[in-house]
Amino acid sequence: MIANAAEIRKFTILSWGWLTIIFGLVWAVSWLVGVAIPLLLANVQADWARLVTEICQVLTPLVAVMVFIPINAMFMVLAERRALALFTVRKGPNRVGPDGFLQTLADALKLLFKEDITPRGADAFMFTLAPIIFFAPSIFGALPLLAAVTNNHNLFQVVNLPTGIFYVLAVSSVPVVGIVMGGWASNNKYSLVGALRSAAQAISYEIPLVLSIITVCLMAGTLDVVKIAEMQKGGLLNWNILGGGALSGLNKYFQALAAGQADAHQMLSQYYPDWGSVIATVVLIACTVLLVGIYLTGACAEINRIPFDLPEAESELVSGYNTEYSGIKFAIFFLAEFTNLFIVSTIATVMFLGGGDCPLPDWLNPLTNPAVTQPVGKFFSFFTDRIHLIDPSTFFPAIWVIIKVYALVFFAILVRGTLPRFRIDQLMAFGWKRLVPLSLIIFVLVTFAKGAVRLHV
Amino acid sequence: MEHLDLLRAWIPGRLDDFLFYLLAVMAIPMALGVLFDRTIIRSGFLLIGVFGSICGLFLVLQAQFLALAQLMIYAVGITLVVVIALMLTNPKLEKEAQPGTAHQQLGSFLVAGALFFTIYCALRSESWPLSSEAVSPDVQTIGMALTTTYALPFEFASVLLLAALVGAIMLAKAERAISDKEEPSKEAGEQNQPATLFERDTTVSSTRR
Amino acid sequence: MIDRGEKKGQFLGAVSVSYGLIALIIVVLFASGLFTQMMESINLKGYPDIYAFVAILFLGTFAILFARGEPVAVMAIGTIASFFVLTVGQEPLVRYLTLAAVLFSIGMYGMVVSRNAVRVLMSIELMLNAVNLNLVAFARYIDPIHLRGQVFAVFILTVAAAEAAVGLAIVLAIYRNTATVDMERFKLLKW
Amino acid sequence: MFDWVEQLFRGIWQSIVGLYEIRRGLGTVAMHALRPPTTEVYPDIVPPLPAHFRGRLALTVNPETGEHLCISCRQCERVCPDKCIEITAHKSPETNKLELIDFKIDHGLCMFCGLCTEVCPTYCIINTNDFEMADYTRESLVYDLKKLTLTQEESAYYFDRKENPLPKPKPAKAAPAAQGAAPAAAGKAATAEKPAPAGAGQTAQTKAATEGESAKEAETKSPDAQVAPEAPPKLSNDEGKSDEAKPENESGEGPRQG
Repeated sequence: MIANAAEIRKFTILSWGWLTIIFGLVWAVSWLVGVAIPLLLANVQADWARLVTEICQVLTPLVAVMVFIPINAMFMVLAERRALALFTVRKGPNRVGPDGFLQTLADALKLLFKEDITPRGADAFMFTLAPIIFFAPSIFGALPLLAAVTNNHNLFQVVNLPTGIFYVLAVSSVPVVGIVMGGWASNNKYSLVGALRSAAQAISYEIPLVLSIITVCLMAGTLDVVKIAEMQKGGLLNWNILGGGALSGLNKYFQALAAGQADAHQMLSQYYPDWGSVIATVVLIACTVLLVGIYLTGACAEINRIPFDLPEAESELVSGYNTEYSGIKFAIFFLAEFTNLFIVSTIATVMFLGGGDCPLPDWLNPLTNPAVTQPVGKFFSFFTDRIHLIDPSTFFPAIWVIIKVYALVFFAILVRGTLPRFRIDQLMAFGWKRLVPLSLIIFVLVTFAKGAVRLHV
Repeated sequence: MEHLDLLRAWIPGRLDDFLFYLLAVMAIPMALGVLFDRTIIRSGFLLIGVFGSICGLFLVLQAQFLALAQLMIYAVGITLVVVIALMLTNPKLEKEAQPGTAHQQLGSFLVAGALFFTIYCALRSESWPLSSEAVSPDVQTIGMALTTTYALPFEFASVLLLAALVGAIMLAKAERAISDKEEPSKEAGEQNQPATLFERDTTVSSTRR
Repeated sequence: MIDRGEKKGQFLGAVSVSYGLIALIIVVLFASGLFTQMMESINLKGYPDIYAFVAILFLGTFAILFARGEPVAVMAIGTIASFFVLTVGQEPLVRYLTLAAVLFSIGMYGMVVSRNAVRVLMSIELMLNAVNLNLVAFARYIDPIHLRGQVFAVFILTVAAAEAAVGLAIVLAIYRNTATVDMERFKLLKW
Repeated sequence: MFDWVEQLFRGIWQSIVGLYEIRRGLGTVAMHALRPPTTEVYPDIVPPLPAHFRGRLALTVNPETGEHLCISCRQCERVCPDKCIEITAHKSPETNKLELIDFKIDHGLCMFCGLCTEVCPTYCIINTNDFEMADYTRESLVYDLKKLTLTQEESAYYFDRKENPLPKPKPAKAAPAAQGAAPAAAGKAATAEKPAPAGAGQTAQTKAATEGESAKEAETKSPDAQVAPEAPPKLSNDEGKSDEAKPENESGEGPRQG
């Protein structure tokens, strides 16, 4: 039936192979820095040992992110090329390594050894600084998300900020400075036009993006990403994408029904006392679904992805703001673009898709059933208790996060394969005339509807 | 966060001192560069640097929310400034855009120095009622203050912002209508703000070199 | 327009005359005992760093006047040096306030001196930020419970944003009419 | 008066339609992932070329007797729009017939229009299916008689494939004249009689270098893989380039002999 089973199988194997390598490596490195060294130094009664331990614990999230970003970007480039090949009925890179497994590694090596050119007439200092400014926010922006997606694991508690999502948004608005700087310093008209386009676009689409996130924060009542992710626990009905927790009463009701409680109906009427609350629930669901759309659109524009990749439109501007870049500087630009895509997907996962939550509610989920978890826990007790290699409370959420995030990335690739590029005036008109009013209306609606129904009961 | 106690104990004030001086030594030359760099665009980027280091100082002062707001507003806002500076840049102007005459320079320098001297004398001779309480890292304090005690100023600020927004659009758009009247054949149809920006930009960047 | 050479002569003359006048006034003040009274009234005796600062300020001025090649570098070094002299060993609050004062003075100098309108706007932003820094420092060291300083800093942020938007719009409008952003040409009441 | 209401609802309806269309497009593209790729993995699997593919020019020999088919009529030289063909021939005093000395084609100049193959009365000059002619210098793109002439098997293959009528063997009196014209080739009578081993011997060195790749291909691959007949001339070209000075005089006259 599926005529392309072989290619799809290859793609799946490639993806899971890379993902295993990436997250195995990140897991190993953060375990080494955050657990193994402190365990080794646990018996040393000296001040320096304690100091080293604490420094290690502070540095763990940073090291994890630093290891994660380049490998992940390599995988995402490869996955994007292979997936686009699938959508356009091609084969994609299949030469280096088995089925092109190491293609991006070869590309990265090539870029590293390429000559690093600074064009004549360019502002050399800013030309060098621009990729760094473009790239650095993606490292810092990823840090609070790390605490959210690992369920506030001990290793990553350091980066759990009270202003979590605000921090991420603020930091992720910085790269546009890097783009403008690079575009101006290149001494090239195409770069300059690309940079100006990027500035206009980023400023315009930042408003609906932030408004959609703020609406979610309004519903959750906090800016802390870990808290927002924790609130959505307990299955699909609790996720922010479905009413921002307005359906959690229904979830409780189903649970009570399954448990055979007699007062289930009474419970339901307690959560939804009148028609107003039901209407508010429906309004909230519609609003949040639209919010996800707004967020994804704004994020697409913010990270300059197709269909909003006007800053680097090949057909008009040669390659936009990175026309003059080569070698490692170009590699950094490239790296940051894909990392930004990943971060944006992670934000969407944490804010809307429940973070590391299984779509099944707990009472249906076999993985949280003690009959399953206890034997598994005993089996892994050496790894969990003695050397803290595996934390079962983090393991399954991490897998759910990975699945959700890469599903969003895959969706972005599908969008890239489908939609044509906007024109600049269409882009601006769409941003200012459609998205901003829509997100403002949703904000107001949510403000009113929130009062009529209990969220996250 | 408990396991950071030792680090905190080991670097009681040193980290703050070090960060303060680092950021101050970054901020001051960049602020001077904003004034004296001949390329207006570069001074715009330097201004972003100044704001970045002030944002860092806010973080040292444990004003997380403000630091992030500063970053968010200024990173975007000053980029706008830079972009507009780009569009207005004119090589001829670049050369004559030196600081004013020597009289002005000397006078302003003395005035600025005297101002600084006055402020410094004032703040040194004052005995500050320092408080030893810890700053609450939560955003809720500011939020509560803004929505209860300072609700009226907050509303005024929002009205001001709205007025500024409308005024800025009107100011930028008025010229547009006139030029439409003057040369209606040039750009018929609904070209909006960015189209003008880019039209400007191409002319400017062609004369830039 | 003033002739450059003539202007330079005027300038040097003005400098020497003003410095002479300042020196004369200081001598007279010392002689009449007023200066010591003034010093006591603003309680400067215990602060030797201020004398060092004054020395650096004047040295910097002369360095700028006579080493006119790189006034910015001299100025930066002088400012940083005096900043260090003034803040080392002080209370943290005083340090922050001093930094804010430095930035404010720089911003004011730039606002007065700059001829490019965009640069004037930048200087104003700089001054506003210096004020913000003051307020946040106060919030941190004097009022950490209510954080009123931070609240006011939020207001200043909004004012700064509005100022930037309107100011840039005005500059843009002027540029469209006159094709220049030189402040010297903005003296006209109509064009 | 209520235009704006109508516009609002029309806008909303248009947005819904647009979203539906976008979803449909996404679905279409996603369904394409289920189709097998149309990519041709070229160096691994050579695509089947049509019989009249106009690749590199070559000269055939009689597939049965191995004698060269060119009669030096110069029609190809005349018709060539690029003037890339250069024929050197002289009139043999004995037989009073034109005799081919050298045949040069500059493939850097050739535009592969195929006019020369159409005018050739003996189907001697043909377009082969070989298109992998990339080289490092312009000079090496000028092919001489030795590089151009195909072996008997290749000639047979192309005669068969292009459905050209097989040539009749020339009259017997031409043979001694040819032999007389090439006295140096006296010891190569064996090669004249049995060109197949000669071709094999010619490529023996390169075969050793490439581990008998072409031989294997020649044996194993069916006619749809055209690499087999093309590989020998290509390899022999390489060989001729590498030690051009030495074997030029000896084996260069091999084809002329036939």
